[in-house]
Amino acid sequence: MARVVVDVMLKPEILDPQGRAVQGALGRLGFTGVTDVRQGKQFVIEVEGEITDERREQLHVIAGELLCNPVIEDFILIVEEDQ
Amino acid sequence: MARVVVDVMLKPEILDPQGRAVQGALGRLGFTGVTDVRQGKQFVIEVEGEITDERREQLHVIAGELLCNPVIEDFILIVEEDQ
Amino acid sequence: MRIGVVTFPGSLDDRDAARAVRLAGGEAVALWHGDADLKKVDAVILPGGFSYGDYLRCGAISRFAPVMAEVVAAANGGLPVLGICNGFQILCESHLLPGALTRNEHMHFICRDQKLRIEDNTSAWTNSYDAGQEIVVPLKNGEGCFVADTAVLDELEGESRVIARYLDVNPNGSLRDIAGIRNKRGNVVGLMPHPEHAVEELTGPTIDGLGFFTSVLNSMVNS
Amino acid sequence: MSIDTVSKAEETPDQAQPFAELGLKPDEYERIREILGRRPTSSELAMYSVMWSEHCSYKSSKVHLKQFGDKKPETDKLLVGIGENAGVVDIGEGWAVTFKVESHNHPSYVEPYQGAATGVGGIVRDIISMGARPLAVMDPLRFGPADAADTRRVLPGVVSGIGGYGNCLGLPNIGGEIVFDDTYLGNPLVNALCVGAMRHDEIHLASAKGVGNLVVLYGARTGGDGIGGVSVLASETFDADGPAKRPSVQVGDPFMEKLLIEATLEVLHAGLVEGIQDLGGAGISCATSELASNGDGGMHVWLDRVLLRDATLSPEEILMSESQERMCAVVAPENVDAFMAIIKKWDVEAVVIGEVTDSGHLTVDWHGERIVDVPPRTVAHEGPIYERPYARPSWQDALQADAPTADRLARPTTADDIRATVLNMIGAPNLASKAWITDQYDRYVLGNTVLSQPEDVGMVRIDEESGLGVAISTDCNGRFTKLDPYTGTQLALAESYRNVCASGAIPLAVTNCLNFGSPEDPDVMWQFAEATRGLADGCLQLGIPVTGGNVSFYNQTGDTAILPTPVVGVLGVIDDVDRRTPIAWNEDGELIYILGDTNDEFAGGEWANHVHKHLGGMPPKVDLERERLLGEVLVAGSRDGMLSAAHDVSDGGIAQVLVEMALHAGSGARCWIPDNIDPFTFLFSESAGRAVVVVARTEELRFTEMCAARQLPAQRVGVVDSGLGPDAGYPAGTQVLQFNDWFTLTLDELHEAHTKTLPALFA
Ligand SMILES: Nc1ncnc2c1ncn2[C@@H]1O[C@H](COP(=O)(O)OP(=O)(O)O)[C@@H](O)[C@H]1O
Ligand SMILES: [Mg+2]
Repeated sequence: MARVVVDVMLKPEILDPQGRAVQGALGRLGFTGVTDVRQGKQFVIEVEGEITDERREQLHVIAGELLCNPVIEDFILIVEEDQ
Repeated sequence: MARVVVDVMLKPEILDPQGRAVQGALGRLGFTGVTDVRQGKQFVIEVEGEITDERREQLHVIAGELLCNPVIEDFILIVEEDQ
Repeated sequence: MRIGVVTFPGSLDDRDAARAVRLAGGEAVALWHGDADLKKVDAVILPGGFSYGDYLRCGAISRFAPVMAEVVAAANGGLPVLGICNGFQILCESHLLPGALTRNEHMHFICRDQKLRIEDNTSAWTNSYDAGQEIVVPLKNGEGCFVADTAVLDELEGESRVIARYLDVNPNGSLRDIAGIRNKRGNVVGLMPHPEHAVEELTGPTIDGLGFFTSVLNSMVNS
Repeated sequence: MSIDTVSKAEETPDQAQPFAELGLKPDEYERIREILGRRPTSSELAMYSVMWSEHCSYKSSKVHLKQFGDKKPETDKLLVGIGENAGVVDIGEGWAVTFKVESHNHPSYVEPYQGAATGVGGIVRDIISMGARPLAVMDPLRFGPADAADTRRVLPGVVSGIGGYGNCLGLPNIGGEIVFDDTYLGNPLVNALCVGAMRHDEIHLASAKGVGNLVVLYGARTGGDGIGGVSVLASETFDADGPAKRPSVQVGDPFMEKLLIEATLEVLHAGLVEGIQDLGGAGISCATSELASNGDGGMHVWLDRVLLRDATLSPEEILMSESQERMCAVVAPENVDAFMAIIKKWDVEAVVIGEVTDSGHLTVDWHGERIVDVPPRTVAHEGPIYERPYARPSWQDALQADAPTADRLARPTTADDIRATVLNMIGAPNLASKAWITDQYDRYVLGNTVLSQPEDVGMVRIDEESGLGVAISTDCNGRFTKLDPYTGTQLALAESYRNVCASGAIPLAVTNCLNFGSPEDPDVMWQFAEATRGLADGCLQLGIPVTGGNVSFYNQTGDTAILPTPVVGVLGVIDDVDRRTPIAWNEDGELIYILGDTNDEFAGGEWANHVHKHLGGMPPKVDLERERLLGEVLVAGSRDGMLSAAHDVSDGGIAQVLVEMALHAGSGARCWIPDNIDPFTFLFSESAGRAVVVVARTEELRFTEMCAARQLPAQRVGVVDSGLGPDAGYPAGTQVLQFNDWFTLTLDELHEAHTKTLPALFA
């Protein structure tokens, strides 16, 4: 068993209206000093069996094409083995 | 400067159609052995100044009330100090 | 009868709600999200739309608007409050109603003429319908799937607090086909479909929606 | 980072500049040097390059578009004509409407969701900037084959982008088109139309007048999005390799746009605005140079005051940025505080970035240094004009000679075959129900939608008291235009016109979105020349002016251009929306008439396309006088309460029309095929100038006498009958569409065939 976590974030240069909305709300709730908020997506994927190099490679391809829109987003993929 | 990362996930008992759709797509793309996919949100908040205990407390309250809906979601908050 | 319609940044159906109030014979009063002032209205409608862009979560940011503190206090005191679509989401986020509205099961925004059954006609907003009456009103949402844990669902059903249920098609995956609920007292109602779009032959699929607005006028006359 | 200033430019006249990379031709660069009497600064070069791009300058199309002005029909309805953000038409009772279509084709191919979303955003800002409240949007779309893998990528993204933006903005989507064709595979077309209304005295124009007045930039902050997007995304063909080369895309924020609408209308109504301009392609470069050029001619801008999302942007990038949801207003100094207060009330940011001067120059400073000093007209309005060579393509004659005659394409003849053809045709991707798509759009918001899909037009009420409203239809059969661009474009106009009349509205004005391949290809340029000539002549003949539009070139992959696709939008006015004519018949006994003549015309039609994958021959004949006559009858029929329903006949022919009417009504009818025509031609021909109308028995005489008096052929072809099920051997309660004793179709099987196609492909 392994858990794969993929964090997908808008590229820094791309407008993030959601992050902006959260930043505004934080301010209105009295939490000051926030200079930036970005909102991303997180996918937690539970996988059976071992994550071989080949499967890891496959996961990277899938993350880059399916989970993230490479035109506007970047991603980070972390494999947490053996739980 | 500190970076606060808040991961928000639907509670396990709540139906996650997006996670389910991703799981289906993974299968169609030939990545097998996936037993579960959950899709959550990630907030990356850049904060000026130090994160005192009091501000950390405040952040927890805000994460629990604003960033997540406790009826359906759980969250994890991590403060990455000093960048 | 003065019925307030709150405009949040991103409210869209506020004009429609005001029109429905007028057609039902009431006076619509515009309320502003940023003012902690209900202008002495006799009831409040939280209209549909995408308040704050529905960013973060639908209704999550609006819940903290100055006007909402007043709405919550007044609702707890018995003021009739109707939340339609985004308004329903705001009521849940404000904990005036239980449960939550999540992404539609099929993940698309859906706009359709929806058949409903009015399950409970004791609330401030449904008393002009017959219990069991079937109506058709527009439905349009991306996050209208009502969820709550089993205990809450059982309690809602046990106390006849499900006010309307989807018929024929469950358009968004709502648990137990729930389209709308009320609080215990019956003054606060949340409804996913849009009765304010079914008040004129010319523009709606029916005029079945008018009943929500005449109901609150009735209930005020009777109280 | 060193800044290129005007003085540096004077000192270093020979410094090499990357004009070619910015899309400028050597002679264009030379002309800039001539205008300025020196080399341009890098900021000036950026401005000229975007403003002189095909997209902004219309350099290849201008000489042809001129006809819309030259051949403009006599009309006293046009309050603002071509040349402004959008034309404005008088619809009476003190009301005016403005409408326009724009393309966002290439961006939607690169990033379907955001490309389509920002397309809607852009056209809506054009409408607001005229001073109008936006009322509704429409979305004419074209995609590659319905079953192609890339269509599965592009279409759902485009549809959710249009829905995501429009729904969140609170504008009902009241119509559009979805057409599939191989040629759109690498070049989908995403056109977006917006219509808005205002009182006559609320019309605003994009001009900076009044020396000393201030220029305010408000809305979203300026970021690095879409830099170079205008010239790179919209003007050049793709080198179709890989994501690395993909230019940065704009991301839309419909919530901000909603705030912009409300804030803008409030400052306009408060009388605080002297001139206003939206920011779209070419961003600040376009807005400042156009405002100055249309006004007193001078403007000074402090560019470092622009609020940025990304502090590292260079001045050139700020000038070119296409960040969405921004507007620019010219405000008298004494009104600035009041202006700012309203903008702030809506949580929108604003900053004074410049002032109107009498210098005759547009000057821009960056932290005290002069980086731009240009005559604004040379940027905004005096760009290059090309007389591109054009010639009738060598293949045109052969294409036209390849007619779909009965011996060339096998036609169904037996009742069974024709019955099967009906079911096959109504499920063809181009004819199938578009509900899977339109159900993702909010058609109810604002509470004024009187007609929307699947009606012939989108119709909205403008005045709740009087019932005054407008109806809009957009149309284009690109196969007709390919066969004959002149006729094909007139057919698009005729269809749109006919749709408007069928709803009971009187056509008033025309907009267009001219989607073509590369203007550098003489074949394409000929198509363009013929299309514009056809449209201008057609509008003159029908007496309705072109009030605006948009041109999108370079829609081609390699040597293959898209079908020439001049989308034509016609706007009509209806004095009381209560008398609109819907497409669904109403009750039993109503009589079904076909108006106009049906001839053997299949070239470019959907039957030849869907069943035989054939394209050749001459498109149906177009007779605009007949269209006008038909229109008068349809409008009179509505006005005098004679018509229960009407539906124009176009793609798919009469079979398609009867099926749609029955399905929308939910009840059947008994129809017959006239003796003087063969059933196949009757049911599937796409002859122009026809409509199916439904008349109550009590109105029959009055109606047929009116048609006879006007010499419009009217032939009775059916009667509404919801009780046919048992007669036809079906269980009671079944609704059927029956053709003589020939064949019968149940509404259930029609519904199934008509609605299953798109969900099966895209859900
Ligand atoms: N095909 C066309 N037909 C008529 N007018 C057109 C056409 N294409 C562009 N125009 C007009 O030219 C002017 C400039 O167009 P454009 O630069 O696209 O305006 P904007 O920048 O406001 O979108 C507008 O008034 C537009 O309506
Ligand atoms: Mg414009």
